[in-house]
Amino acid sequence: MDKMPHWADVILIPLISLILAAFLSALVILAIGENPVEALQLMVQGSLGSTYGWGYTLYYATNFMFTGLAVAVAFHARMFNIGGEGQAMLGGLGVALVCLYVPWPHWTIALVFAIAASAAFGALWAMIPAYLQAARGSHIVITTIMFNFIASAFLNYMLVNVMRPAGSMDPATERFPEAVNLPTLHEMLLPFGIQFSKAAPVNFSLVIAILACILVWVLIWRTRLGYEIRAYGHSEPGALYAGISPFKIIMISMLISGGLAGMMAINNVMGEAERLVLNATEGAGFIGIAVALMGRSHPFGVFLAAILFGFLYQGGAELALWTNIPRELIVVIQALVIMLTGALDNMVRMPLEKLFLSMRKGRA
Amino acid sequence: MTAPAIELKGISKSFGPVQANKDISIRVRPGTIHGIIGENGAGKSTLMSILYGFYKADSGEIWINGNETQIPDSQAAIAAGIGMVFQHFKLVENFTVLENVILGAEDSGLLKPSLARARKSLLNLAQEYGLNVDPDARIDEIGVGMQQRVEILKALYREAQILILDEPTGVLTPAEADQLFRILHRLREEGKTIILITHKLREIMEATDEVSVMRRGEMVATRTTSQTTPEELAELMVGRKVLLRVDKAPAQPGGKVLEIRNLHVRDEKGVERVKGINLSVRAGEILGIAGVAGNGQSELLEVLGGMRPGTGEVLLNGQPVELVGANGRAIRDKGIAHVPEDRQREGLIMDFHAWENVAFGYHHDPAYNRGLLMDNAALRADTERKIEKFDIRPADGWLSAKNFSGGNQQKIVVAREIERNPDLLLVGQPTRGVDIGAIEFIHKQIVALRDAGKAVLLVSVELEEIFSLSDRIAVMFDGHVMGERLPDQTDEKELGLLMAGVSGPREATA
Amino acid sequence: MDFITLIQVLDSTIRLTTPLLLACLAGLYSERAGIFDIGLEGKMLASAFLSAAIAYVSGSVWLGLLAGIAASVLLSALHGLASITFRGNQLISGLAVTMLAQGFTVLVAQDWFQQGGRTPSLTGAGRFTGITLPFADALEPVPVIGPIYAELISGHSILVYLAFAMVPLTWWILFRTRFGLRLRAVGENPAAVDTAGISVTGLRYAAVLICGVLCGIAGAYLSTALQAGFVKDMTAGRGYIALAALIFAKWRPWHALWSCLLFGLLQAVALRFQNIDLGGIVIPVQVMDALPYILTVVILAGFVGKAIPPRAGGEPYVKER
Amino acid sequence: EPALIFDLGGKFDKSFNEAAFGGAKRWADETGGSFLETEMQSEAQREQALRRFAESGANPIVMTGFAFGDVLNQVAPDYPDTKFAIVDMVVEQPNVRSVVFNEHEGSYLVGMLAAMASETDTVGFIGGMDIPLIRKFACGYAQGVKAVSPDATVIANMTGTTPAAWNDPVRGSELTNAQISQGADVVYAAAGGTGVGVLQTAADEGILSIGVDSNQNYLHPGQVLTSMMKRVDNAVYEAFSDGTDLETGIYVMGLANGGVGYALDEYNEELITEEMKAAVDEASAKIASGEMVVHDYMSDESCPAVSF
Ligand SMILES: Nc1ncnc2c1ncn2[C@@H]1O[C@H](COP(=O)(O)OP(=O)(O)OP(=O)(O)O)[C@@H](O)[C@H]1O
Ligand SMILES: Nc1ncnc2c1ncn2[C@@H]1O[C@H](COP(=O)(O)OP(=O)(O)OP(=O)(O)O)[C@@H](O)[C@H]1O
Ligand SMILES: [Mg+2]
Ligand SMILES: [Mg+2]
Repeated sequence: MDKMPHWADVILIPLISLILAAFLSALVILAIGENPVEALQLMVQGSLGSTYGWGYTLYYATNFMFTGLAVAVAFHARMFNIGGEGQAMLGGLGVALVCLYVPWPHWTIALVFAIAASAAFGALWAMIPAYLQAARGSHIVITTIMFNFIASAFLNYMLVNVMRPAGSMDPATERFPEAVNLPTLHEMLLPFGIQFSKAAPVNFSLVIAILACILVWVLIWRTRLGYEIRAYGHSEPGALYAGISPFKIIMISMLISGGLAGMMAINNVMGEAERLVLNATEGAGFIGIAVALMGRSHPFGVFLAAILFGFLYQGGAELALWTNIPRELIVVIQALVIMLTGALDNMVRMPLEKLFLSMRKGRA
Repeated sequence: MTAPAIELKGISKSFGPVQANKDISIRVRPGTIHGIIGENGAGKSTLMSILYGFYKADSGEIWINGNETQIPDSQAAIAAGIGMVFQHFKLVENFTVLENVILGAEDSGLLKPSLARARKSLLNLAQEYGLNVDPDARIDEIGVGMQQRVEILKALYREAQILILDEPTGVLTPAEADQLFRILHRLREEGKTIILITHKLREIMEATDEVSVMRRGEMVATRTTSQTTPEELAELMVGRKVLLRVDKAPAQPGGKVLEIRNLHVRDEKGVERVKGINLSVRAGEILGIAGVAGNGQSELLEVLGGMRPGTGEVLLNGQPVELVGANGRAIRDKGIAHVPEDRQREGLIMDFHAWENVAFGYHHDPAYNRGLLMDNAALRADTERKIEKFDIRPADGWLSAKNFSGGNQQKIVVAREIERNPDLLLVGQPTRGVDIGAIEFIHKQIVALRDAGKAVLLVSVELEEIFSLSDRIAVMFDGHVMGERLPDQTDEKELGLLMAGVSGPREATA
Repeated sequence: MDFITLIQVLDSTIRLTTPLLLACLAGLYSERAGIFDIGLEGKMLASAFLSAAIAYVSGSVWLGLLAGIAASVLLSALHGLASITFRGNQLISGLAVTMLAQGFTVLVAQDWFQQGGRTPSLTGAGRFTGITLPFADALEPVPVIGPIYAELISGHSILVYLAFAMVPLTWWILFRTRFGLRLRAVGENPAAVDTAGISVTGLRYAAVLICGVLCGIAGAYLSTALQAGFVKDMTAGRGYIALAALIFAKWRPWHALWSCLLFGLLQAVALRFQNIDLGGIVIPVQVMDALPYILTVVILAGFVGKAIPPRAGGEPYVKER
Repeated sequence: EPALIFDLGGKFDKSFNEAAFGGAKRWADETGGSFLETEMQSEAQREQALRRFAESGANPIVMTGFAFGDVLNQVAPDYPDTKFAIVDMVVEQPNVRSVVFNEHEGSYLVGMLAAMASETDTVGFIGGMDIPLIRKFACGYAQGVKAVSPDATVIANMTGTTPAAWNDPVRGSELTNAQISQGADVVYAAAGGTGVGVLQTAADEGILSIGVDSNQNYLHPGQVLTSMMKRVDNAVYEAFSDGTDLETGIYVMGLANGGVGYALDEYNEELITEEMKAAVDEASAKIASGEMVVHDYMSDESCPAVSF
């Protein structure tokens, strides 16, 4: 028999971990002499209290949906892709190349190609670690970490030595032409008579991100490929027995994962900054790990967790603005969530399992 | 009467919902070899692991030489003079024999003196008991038989008075096993007490002074070996009379379905496991492959099932089969079905629903798909049918595979494979860890497939199973086929010799 | 490159190798015992902060060092709790440890010193300063040998000498002592250790704590010897370079020394020269920055001798028959 | 309520950003008013910070650093009623004041002092990010050095090519060591937070250093020769004082209007002799009056006195 009902596993455990993380963070806030309740109010007000706040929350959430899905898809194949950060950076390069060097007539066409380019660049960056894992057994976690650093150095080189416009001091590309600017939520909602903040960066990419969630759900739970990915993730000898090629699954799942991470660039590079700057990813690749763990690798869970982290991110920025609590508070929260849902999982799980077991015995 | 060397009183142990030991009591007289016998999963290893301090009992007492002794960990067991050779050896593969022997029994903080003392001591033990090993060889460079000696030496080096051996012969040839028993007898003469776990009746009868029988976590009886019979023990073990033969009509073999010519297989480490074998299976025939585990049978099945690459020629109905490995799908498309040796690791995804497992390996079948997507409704309907036909219990396709008992898990696999109506069925250890009722059922299904004119290649380490199912028997040893026999023209003794690498004069006339 | 510049670059190599070497040996203990640790970076960072903070507040660098070690050991214990006691995913735990340190150091530093996440500069006894070895001054004028001894070998802080001394010591502990034998065994086959009557948990915690101590020294070196104070993210990926060096060294102490020296040299060269002109071909500084990682990937790919990690590495120990 | 946004490197870099903070604090202390402030963690946050303050009604909004130029150019038109001031960059929008400094003039003065204090006739320059702005510092400095001793050697190094170069004390320290081995006995750090490492190493190794932007003489009393004062504090103070009436357009701050200069206080009075002071003050007067012109690197991207 299962030790615990399925719902406890997918809902209760993340929830308890989250509450624990929140509680610990509150202690931290108290320790640095601020009021956690006020801090929470400020975070809620700043991130959900206005369309401007929502705009940023959703903007960040869009980033995290992409990176969260990326990590989740890899998790299903039992690959731990720490390289989302580097893949997203490369995705940014792809978007910048497409947007800068091709004169697009309309953003819709540009978007299609930007998606293709960002996904291709991200996937490319995941391909080498994937190949090394699949063909030579090199540990993918280590190689993807290394590839994050290599990506960062590479992008640095591109921005400083290659793509920086003449006469500019900024290590950043030129602004993309007007024609490729994605519509913001403000513009999208205006026809419906809804006034959404004009200043908020949330843009059409959100729609793409939600679509990606749905497509990943279909992929994982409804297609043969998804079936094979999950089977491989549960048991490699099993996959081999069933005629599922481990090489193929590692490659495909990592390419999809890298592609999703790369696609984040349509949001932050094409949608928001409208140019490529250094460190445009701002750690979203790592937050993706927290999001995937929290969301139990299920696309719907990832969607919810991404919004939660969008809220934390925007709320944290507000805290940094109006109080003495530095932005790093959210790094701490994020670390706690990863620790509790990813590594100290059993600490939460064991007592729960005992509880359910005794409840069942009590009934029987 | 002297106090028992070991007395266990009321030992119980559960793993979550599984109760592995229920209120077990046993006495072992000093200076004897005491056998413990029981089916797979009866709880033998668990009980011994408790005695060795590897697991902690939920309740119960341990008495050693008449004193109640607390054994919270293996350190305590060693201190109490207990040594254990586990079913799966506990050796550090890239250490030398010497390093493995001293691990945990070092004399001081520095290694040098310990190593020197151990070297001397091994020399003595080798002379005393005939346990020769090269102290400087690395574990991953010596064979299993040798590794087992190292395990015994480890215990003796720690001056164990009580030695537990958990299924020591599973990996040994009969000859190696005989040698082991000679060593055990020698140890008994020195006054040591030995507990021997096995589920082979022959070994119990040959080697032990007393025998205790376990069934489903309980201790059902203890007998003096000389005053019992294999039949009695078997009955005690399974709880009812064992059906030794399957009722089946004589085979009506047709044309050759499978032909294997000069097949070679290497494992991941590059070691050759199958060394050029030739075999054929005809329609309407079951070819049984006997052999001690680890002599290439597993690799043979895996190559034919598309799980690993090999070289040589394999023909199915005259058509060549590619031996490239990782091509299980192509293999299935050709009409080969495969019940793998390890259903939990290979045959099923334990976390998938039963209905998802029903398509495992056949998930490309158009019947299970609608365009790009899988047709889950069709899968579930098919599952219902199989549950009904194969009497899988509980009859709930939504349960995860891990929530079925071993027998029902195996039924899911067998149902899936047999229902494909393949030309050739590969079967590995079809009844390992399966309850008696399911064994009968599964055997009948395999015979029925044969009677439908299909070819079956059966691999089993249970000679009894080989005898009761096979129409023809091939014996493998060290990657070679030592010979083929017809079941009614041979006996266990002859097969045993072949399994040990001693080839006999008679060839089967197939 | 003239001789003086060479000496200077090598001198700087030694300074930059020190934190890498300490962290690399730290990882070596942990990973040899079967606990993968990608959290070296975080532990160094935590120690860099706390050692600088305490050294500033107390005015004693030794107290600072102790505090830094304590901070690092605390994180190690957390990693141990997750990966040994609760059998969690060691990689995720290591990542979380690093993030925790990245967040906490700034949070606490800001609360404590109100300087945007840095500590005030350390002065006097609040820092480790170079020690001049005997005869350094006397030998200085001797050509070649003089500068090598006086500039390169002499004049480093005590922690540098400690780091280099740790290499033979680690080798000796690992291969010549009972503790080392058991440590290596538990990383290869914990069940063998368990059935030999030794506590797997105890050994692994010991290894993880040693790792904490060494990371603590590495971090303290950064903020109290190499620099005079903490700035946020001051480890700047050194923990990951140390990890790379560990793989590069295939988990062996002497090889660790060479790989850390190599990566230290790369850093020294990258620090000193922006772009390196090799007779027409200009190597951009970014290539130097990325080289340790690229080399490690090449090693991992197994084209230049395969790096095989300890067999039980990364797997929590669950008793099985 | 006015707002101040610091560049990467942070409010407490003891240099550029800290000078800006000093000006804001002075304004707050004098008027009893309060102001908003925030620091950047990464490039990508600039726009959000700007918008957040504009949305919340802060006015004027002052930011330090050329890197805000591009985003300000985007954001300013969205908030026509808000006044912005940017330091170190020219942004041509109707509601923006652009404050730029004649750093080459101040650097010229400290270059003279460096040459006079040097015994080896070799002086060093360590810049932050390698951009024209920093070369402008270096060029002014080198001209000052050469004016005093034409044969002197000026070693110039840059810390990096990205904004991380503003906050890399380790590299600052290594570069200082390198320059010392090449004979430099005075180094001028124009590198934001990186300068902390330069000044530290210079003090450890017993040579003189020159601070930048803020008065950094106090960091190592008696070991910092002087500091090139770039009165970012004044720029911020004035912007805050002007409030919503802030006049837009380009503001140039040079020697003539006290925008740059060198620091002399109790920490370095023993290092600067009367002669040195006299020489520098004379040059300062000449430059201020326009009698003498220091070449500005950014005018033609070249420098007569030093090559990079
Ligand atoms: N939030 C979740 N996190 C992780 N796994 C999940 C989650 N929700 C469902 N699953 C797993 O996904 C598998 C399939 O779930 P899915 O959501 O596709 O729907 P279902 O309920 O299984 O089937 P159907 O949609 O046809 O009713 C199940 O095995 C379940 O264990
Ligand atoms: N570590 C464990 N966790 C959970 N269940 C276990 C564990 N060890 C054993 N069991 C279960 O306890 C029962 C008894 O197992 P045990 O290994 O003692 O049997 P056995 O008689 O030694 O069988 P075999 O002949 O296969 O070795 C089985 O149902 C087994 O699945
Ligand atoms: Mg459902
Ligand atoms: Mg057993």
